[in-house]
Amino acid sequence: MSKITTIEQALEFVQDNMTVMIGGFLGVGTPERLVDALVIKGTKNLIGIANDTAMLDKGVGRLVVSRQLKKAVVSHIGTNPETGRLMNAGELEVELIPQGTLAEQIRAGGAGLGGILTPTGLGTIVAEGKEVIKVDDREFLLEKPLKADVALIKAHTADTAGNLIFYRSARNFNPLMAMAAKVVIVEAENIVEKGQINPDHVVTPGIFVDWIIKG
Amino acid sequence: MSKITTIEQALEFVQDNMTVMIGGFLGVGTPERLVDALVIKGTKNLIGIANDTAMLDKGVGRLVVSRQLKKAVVSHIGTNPETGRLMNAGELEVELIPQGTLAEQIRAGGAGLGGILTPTGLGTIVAEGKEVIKVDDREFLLEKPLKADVALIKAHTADTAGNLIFYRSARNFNPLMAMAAKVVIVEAENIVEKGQINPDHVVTPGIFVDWIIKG
Amino acid sequence: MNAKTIIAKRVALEFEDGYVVNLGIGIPTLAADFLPTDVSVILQSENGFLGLAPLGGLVAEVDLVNAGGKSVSIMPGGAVFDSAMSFAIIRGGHVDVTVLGSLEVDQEGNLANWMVPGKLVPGMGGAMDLVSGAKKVIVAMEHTTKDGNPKILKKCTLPLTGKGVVNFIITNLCVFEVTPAGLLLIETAPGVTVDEVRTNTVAEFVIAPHVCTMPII
Amino acid sequence: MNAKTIIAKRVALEFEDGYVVNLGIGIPTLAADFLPTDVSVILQSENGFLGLAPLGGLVAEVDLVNAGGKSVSIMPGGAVFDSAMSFAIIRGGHVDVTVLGSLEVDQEGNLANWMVPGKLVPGMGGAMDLVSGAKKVIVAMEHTTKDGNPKILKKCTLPLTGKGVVNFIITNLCVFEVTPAGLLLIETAPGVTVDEVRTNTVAEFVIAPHVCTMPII
Repeated sequence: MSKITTIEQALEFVQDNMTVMIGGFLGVGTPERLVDALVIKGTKNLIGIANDTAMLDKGVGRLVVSRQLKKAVVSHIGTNPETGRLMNAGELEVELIPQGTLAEQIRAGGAGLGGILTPTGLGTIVAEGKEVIKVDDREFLLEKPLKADVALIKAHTADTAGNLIFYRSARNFNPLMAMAAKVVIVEAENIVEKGQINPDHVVTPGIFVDWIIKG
Repeated sequence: MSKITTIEQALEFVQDNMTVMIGGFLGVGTPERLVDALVIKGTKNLIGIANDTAMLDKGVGRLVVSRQLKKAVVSHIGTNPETGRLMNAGELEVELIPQGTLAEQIRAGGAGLGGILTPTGLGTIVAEGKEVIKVDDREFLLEKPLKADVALIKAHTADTAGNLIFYRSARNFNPLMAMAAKVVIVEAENIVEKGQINPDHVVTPGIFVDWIIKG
Repeated sequence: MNAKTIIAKRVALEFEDGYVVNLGIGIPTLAADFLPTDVSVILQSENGFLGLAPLGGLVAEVDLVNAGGKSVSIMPGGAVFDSAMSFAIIRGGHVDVTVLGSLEVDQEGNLANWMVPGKLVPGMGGAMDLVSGAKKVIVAMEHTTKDGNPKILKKCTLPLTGKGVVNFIITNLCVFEVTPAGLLLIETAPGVTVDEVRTNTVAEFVIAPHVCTMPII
Repeated sequence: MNAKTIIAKRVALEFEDGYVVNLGIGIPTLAADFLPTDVSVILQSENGFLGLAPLGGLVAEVDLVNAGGKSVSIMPGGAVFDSAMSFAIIRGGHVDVTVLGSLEVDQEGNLANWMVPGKLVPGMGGAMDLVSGAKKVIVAMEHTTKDGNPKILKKCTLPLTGKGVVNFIITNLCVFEVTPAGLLLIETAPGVTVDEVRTNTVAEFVIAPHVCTMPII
């Protein structure tokens, strides 16, 4: 069965109230065509997990502006004034997580780990309400794994088996999110035949990828 | 300062009683020239961390035969009868660890995490004496991070900045160990100029690598 | 048909098209040779790649071995990764089926295949992660030891590889499903009677209402 | 020399040849322009690469931005990775120095730079990981706010980015080392007196026996 599909078919898997991971760092590495289509589709009450809420007109920021998120789980919202405005108005819940913790929580979700033990955030409000675990007399915060119903991923090249490679800093959270969601939808700039990518160059193995659309 | 050196210079960093990580899986991906030289050097009482003790005449197995290890931290010893014999004779301590746990413990050592939470080994003797952590009503074993004084790494190609790429299943534990040791010594089949490896293809960034010898 | 072939052929029927499968050394590996023509699976090798080619397929490559150390080759569309990623795939539930041999298995789904105290201690390798992480765990083994002693027990006597992890036991005599209520005999091998299974099994088991003959040719 | 240049030039002296360095947005980033000619550092960008080229160097590339979202380029010998690896590098102690701006810093080495409750909540981004993981943490900022209010306090009033994590505070007026006993004034900027530092600093500090002028030109 081919993994290559249309954007409409792929977005059938994104429904109201779902948790959606979206790759990208300030919009770089975000699958913009998938975001375009998701805005048009108008799916509501999503929990969005992403590094940041990018800009008003770019990346994850557009789902903030379109009011499709009920909650944003991110490390940074400073580049999108609408996120802060909606948060202060009580119209958007924002959970801020240190970037390295967020990355590792998503990896843990995909890797079947029970959580992560990190020194990051100890002694700050990030630690409030969280369990502190002592290992050899050093303290670490227990942060839980993150998973999603759907991940929207941007790749530079996909082969028909779903193997992915990324370009420069557009890699960021994409390979991690591809491991942590039930359904993984990839927007690939280039699609090549199976066997065209050197197995040593593959960053995300094809088994993680469910659907591919041409970006 | 150049990272390229001689095997003798590099092995100055391996001293008696140190903990040494050695890449490879049944010898594939083990830096054999470094092991050769380490056998000749005769450094003693080492704690070896590796996937397995390979074969009598191959990979980590040779350090077992030469009696240079006081302890082996590995997932498998079945292919090297000498390991079992020395263990039963009380001449070699062997700590057996599930392969996925071992890999993740080494990664945690390099990544500054306090340990890992894994379901692997629950209800088995692997869990004996270890802390069990409950996360959302599921139980996980807390396994501590692993670090080493020195890592001996095999790469397919290194550039002069220390960036590494690996070939096929010779990758295995090598990139993980390169992150978790104070001194990282790489045996590279090929050495190229800085800039000759596409930054997107680098598996182990050069900052982890201290010394390179030609393999 | 010899015992190994019976087991391997029956195991192969557990695979659906597109499944990600990890096969242990020995009989489990043979299963890949008996896939139905309309089924293709992706073999994971825990030493660090996906797309392991069935034995006897492509030409073996330098620096490419399976988890048993045997030279193998990689299929088009394969992918190579480090050991942490390999076990992220396994532990994270991204392997659909793992098939392992065993020294002992019991009616609670416990499995022991990594050591015989004082005698043989090969180590667990990747087995503990595989049984805790794969979506479906199949034990594939001859029903009894070479000496005819039962291996399917009320309770394992050897140190466990995993507790309550086995879903199916496939032997040269029969197929057991491991249910919350215990073992359920769902199939017998061609020419094998339920009594024969009973004689060679220490574990208690229930006979399924529609126990049938293994659909292998 | 303006305030920013003083700070950037002084920060640059903290770098040794071969250091792995992560520079925050703003003044910290400027430090890369003032490296001594015999010192070259490797810049880490927490969005996923090593070998960030100093601004104004090579031509900016498609899909390559720094952690501030600005188009940049990568040096020969650079390496790209995902965000988990990026923070494995940071958290794992593989970054020698991180330089960050701050809203407040105090005499216990606490640092607050990610939110002003009810006003401005940009989020911590990678800052909390950087201050907890880098071998040396330098706060580089103007000594007071635009309104002349002190930023170096007895105790931070804003939510912390890290507790007891700062090693050096470098401002346009002076350099403080954070010691277990508190702040130690080790240098003043050219033309700045100790009294001037005292007037603009709320935190208690000890004056080093050999306090000297910043060795910048």
